[in-house]
Amino acid sequence: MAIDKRIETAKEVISKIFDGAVIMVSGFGGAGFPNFLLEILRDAEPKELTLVANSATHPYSLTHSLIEAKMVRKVIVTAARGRGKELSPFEEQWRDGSIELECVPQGNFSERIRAGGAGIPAFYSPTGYGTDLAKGKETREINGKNCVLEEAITGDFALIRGDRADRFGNINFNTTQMNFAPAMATACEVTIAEVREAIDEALPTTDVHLPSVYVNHVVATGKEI
Amino acid sequence: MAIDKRIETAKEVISKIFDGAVIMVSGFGGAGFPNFLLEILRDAEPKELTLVANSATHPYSLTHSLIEAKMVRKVIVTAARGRGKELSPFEEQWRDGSIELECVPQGNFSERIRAGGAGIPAFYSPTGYGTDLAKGKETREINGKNCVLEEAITGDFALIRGDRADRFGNINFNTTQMNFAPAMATACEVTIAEVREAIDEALPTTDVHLPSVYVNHVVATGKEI
Amino acid sequence: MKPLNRNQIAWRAAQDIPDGNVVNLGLGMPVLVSNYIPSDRDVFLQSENGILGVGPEANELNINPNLVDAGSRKVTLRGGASLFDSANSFAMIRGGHIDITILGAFEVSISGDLANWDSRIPDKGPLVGGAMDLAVGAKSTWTMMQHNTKDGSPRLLNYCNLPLTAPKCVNRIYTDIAVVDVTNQGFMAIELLESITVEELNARTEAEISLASDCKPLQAPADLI
Amino acid sequence: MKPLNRNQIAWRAAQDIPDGNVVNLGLGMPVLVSNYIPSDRDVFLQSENGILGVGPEANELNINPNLVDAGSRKVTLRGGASLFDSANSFAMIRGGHIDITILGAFEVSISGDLANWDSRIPDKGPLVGGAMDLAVGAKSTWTMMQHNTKDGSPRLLNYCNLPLTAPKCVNRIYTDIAVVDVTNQGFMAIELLESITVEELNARTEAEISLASDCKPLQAPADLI
Repeated sequence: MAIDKRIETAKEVISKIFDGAVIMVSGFGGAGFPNFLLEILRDAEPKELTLVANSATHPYSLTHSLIEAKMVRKVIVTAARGRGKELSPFEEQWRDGSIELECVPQGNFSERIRAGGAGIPAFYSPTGYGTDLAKGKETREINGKNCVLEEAITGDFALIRGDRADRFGNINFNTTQMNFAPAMATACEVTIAEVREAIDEALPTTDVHLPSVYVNHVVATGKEI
Repeated sequence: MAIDKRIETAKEVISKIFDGAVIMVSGFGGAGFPNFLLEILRDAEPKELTLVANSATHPYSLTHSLIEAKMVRKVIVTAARGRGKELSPFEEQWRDGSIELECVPQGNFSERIRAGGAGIPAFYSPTGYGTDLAKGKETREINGKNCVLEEAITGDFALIRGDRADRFGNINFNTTQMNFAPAMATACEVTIAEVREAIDEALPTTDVHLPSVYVNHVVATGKEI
Repeated sequence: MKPLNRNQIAWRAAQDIPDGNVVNLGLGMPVLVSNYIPSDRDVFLQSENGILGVGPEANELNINPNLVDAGSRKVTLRGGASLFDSANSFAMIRGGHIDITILGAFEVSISGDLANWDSRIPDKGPLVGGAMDLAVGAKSTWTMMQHNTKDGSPRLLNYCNLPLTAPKCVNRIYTDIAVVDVTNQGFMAIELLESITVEELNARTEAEISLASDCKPLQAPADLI
Repeated sequence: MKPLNRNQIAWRAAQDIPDGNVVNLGLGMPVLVSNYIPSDRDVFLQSENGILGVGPEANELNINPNLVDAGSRKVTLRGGASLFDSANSFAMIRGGHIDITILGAFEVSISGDLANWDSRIPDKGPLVGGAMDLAVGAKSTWTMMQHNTKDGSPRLLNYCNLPLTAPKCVNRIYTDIAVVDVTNQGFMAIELLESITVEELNARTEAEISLASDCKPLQAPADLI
């Protein structure tokens, strides 16, 4: 049967995100946020999620709306500081102890996710050695370099944003929209991609940034970002 | 000063490959062999090289000519079997003890090279566990998976083959010419790329498979393969 | 029916590949499987040198000398194909994204140990390639082999004699006389050549081999030669 | 000359970037450095969200909402730029392929320890981002900072009080009153504002700070405001 991973609406696949699921959400610096999917997810209201995303508080990403809706039990992030002196909704829940925070240096964060998708259960990284973020972690000197043992991160669902997709699930990104999406797609059981445009014919091979094998569902939003 | 990594002839840069150097050579399955550079290297005749390449004996790659010229002290490869029942020049030198062999599963091989370029000194891999190729290596069970500790491989010189380059050193590959070249370029102090065509203007960003930072010298051969 | 020839074994294995699967075919007999995948199934063939979506072998009209598979065949790409480097290819393999790998085998043990890379010919070099990664990383590992060696020795054993490719990895074995599942209860034939009794099968197999309750006659088109 | 303002500190740091270097500029003051790189030097700016070759900020005519830097600024690409995902970006950073990273700092210790990510504001979340990776991975780490805190406390210390970003990583410090190298013999000013004596400098620095034998007056264009 001809493969076709395109879906008309994402409601059904998003509704499969269960209470307690680990979800990864792409986006960095204002590009690549799957806000179309996040809006549906917020309405679906699963609870006790673990959220793996670069930032817990980026104003352009609707990840913060999941936190405001008290759907998140734990975040694994590189940034969790709200702007301004007021506490952000994340910071309030963190202070109250209702949300758990794992703060990870961004390079270890992206590499741990890549490792999760690449079948590397753990690796040694020089990043973070000698800092509070490595507290309690195993360390080791390898060829004169002090390293921290970092474990892979895997997830249940990856929500990513691309520019174009084909029916096979191949994804093309618009410039820095890419950021964490390829690694996250490899590290999760189910990847749902929102894109500007989902075409019937195959993407030219040279345009494919994320191979189809990593993508389960594609939904077109018709919007530039 | 405008960056220009293009060179007219590769003789001078190849002549810097010193006795005892670790050199990585791209190519797999008949595509991506830097045979133009290997011919110059063979004539330069450095000795006691460590050769990191997928195969020690592929008939289409001139790596075998380095071995025949007795320039190689050690190979790190995934394949070292000569065709036919006769012993290949590699196999003869291996039998005599004049060449050392480290045989590595291809996935560990490519990941160890990537790790070498990515500043990951070591990682745990499930591949090879319980086999002769993991003998003497540290093992560890991580989340129920038996793994082998694999160390990064780095090198002094990478010799790679691409299709197009620009003066900045950006490289575009023709389909499966890519194979080990990107990882090898990241893992070596000096990367020399031979390409079909080296252009003055910048490659379109979408055509760049290997960013310029990883490439030191580019030489155009004018030839398709 | 006579024992199956190579093409018939390949045909038989091809019938079991589910629609939509991603499959890596090893060198030798397994690559023949690509000729017999039922036309109503949309299957993506992965080649570990960096292709997802290998198409038919190239002919004079569409040949690209740089586009090869891991077996050095000049190939084409199918619609929806993507290309990547070796490190990413093995991340795909090791990370569990390949549904099925079909490998040649010298020996398989009752617990699913596979030996397929080193036949211990004196002074001939090893050729491990990607087999260890594929055997460990694919969701299912199938092997194709003659049920016995040329001198009649069994290849389905209690313990492998030859160096292992990976322990406990084989799920199914296609031979010239049977299709055998590796189960927790040991070898179980799910198809057997009609002309062979279970006693004869056991005489040709070192480890005990049982018949599935619904064991069917092994059949393949007679015109495959 | 008065103490340097932010733009003057950025100008001063920019003068020291060698031709042909690859540089990552941190958020805040460091990103201003891009405005003052001498026009005769061809420098590639890396942004950890996946750009090698960041160009000027975008304007209304050339804006692409998906093309941003790590500080969420809409940017352009320079000629010869390339794009990649976060895992590859941090492989580039961690793997030692960035010549210089310029980071903001709260504190630097005499042994080169850097504290720049957690200022211990109660209940405000952490924001580590890529700083730990940059500090560990770049060939040289420079910091830009006011020599003293707003209340006059020193920031060049014997030991950092705030949580570390990385131990022993800073090579050079640009402040409003001095350029200071971190050497095996401790802090050494290589440039100092003419109006400030070495005694005054030491009074504003916790750790002892010596003057280089060829210490020059710190200067910057007066028209930078």
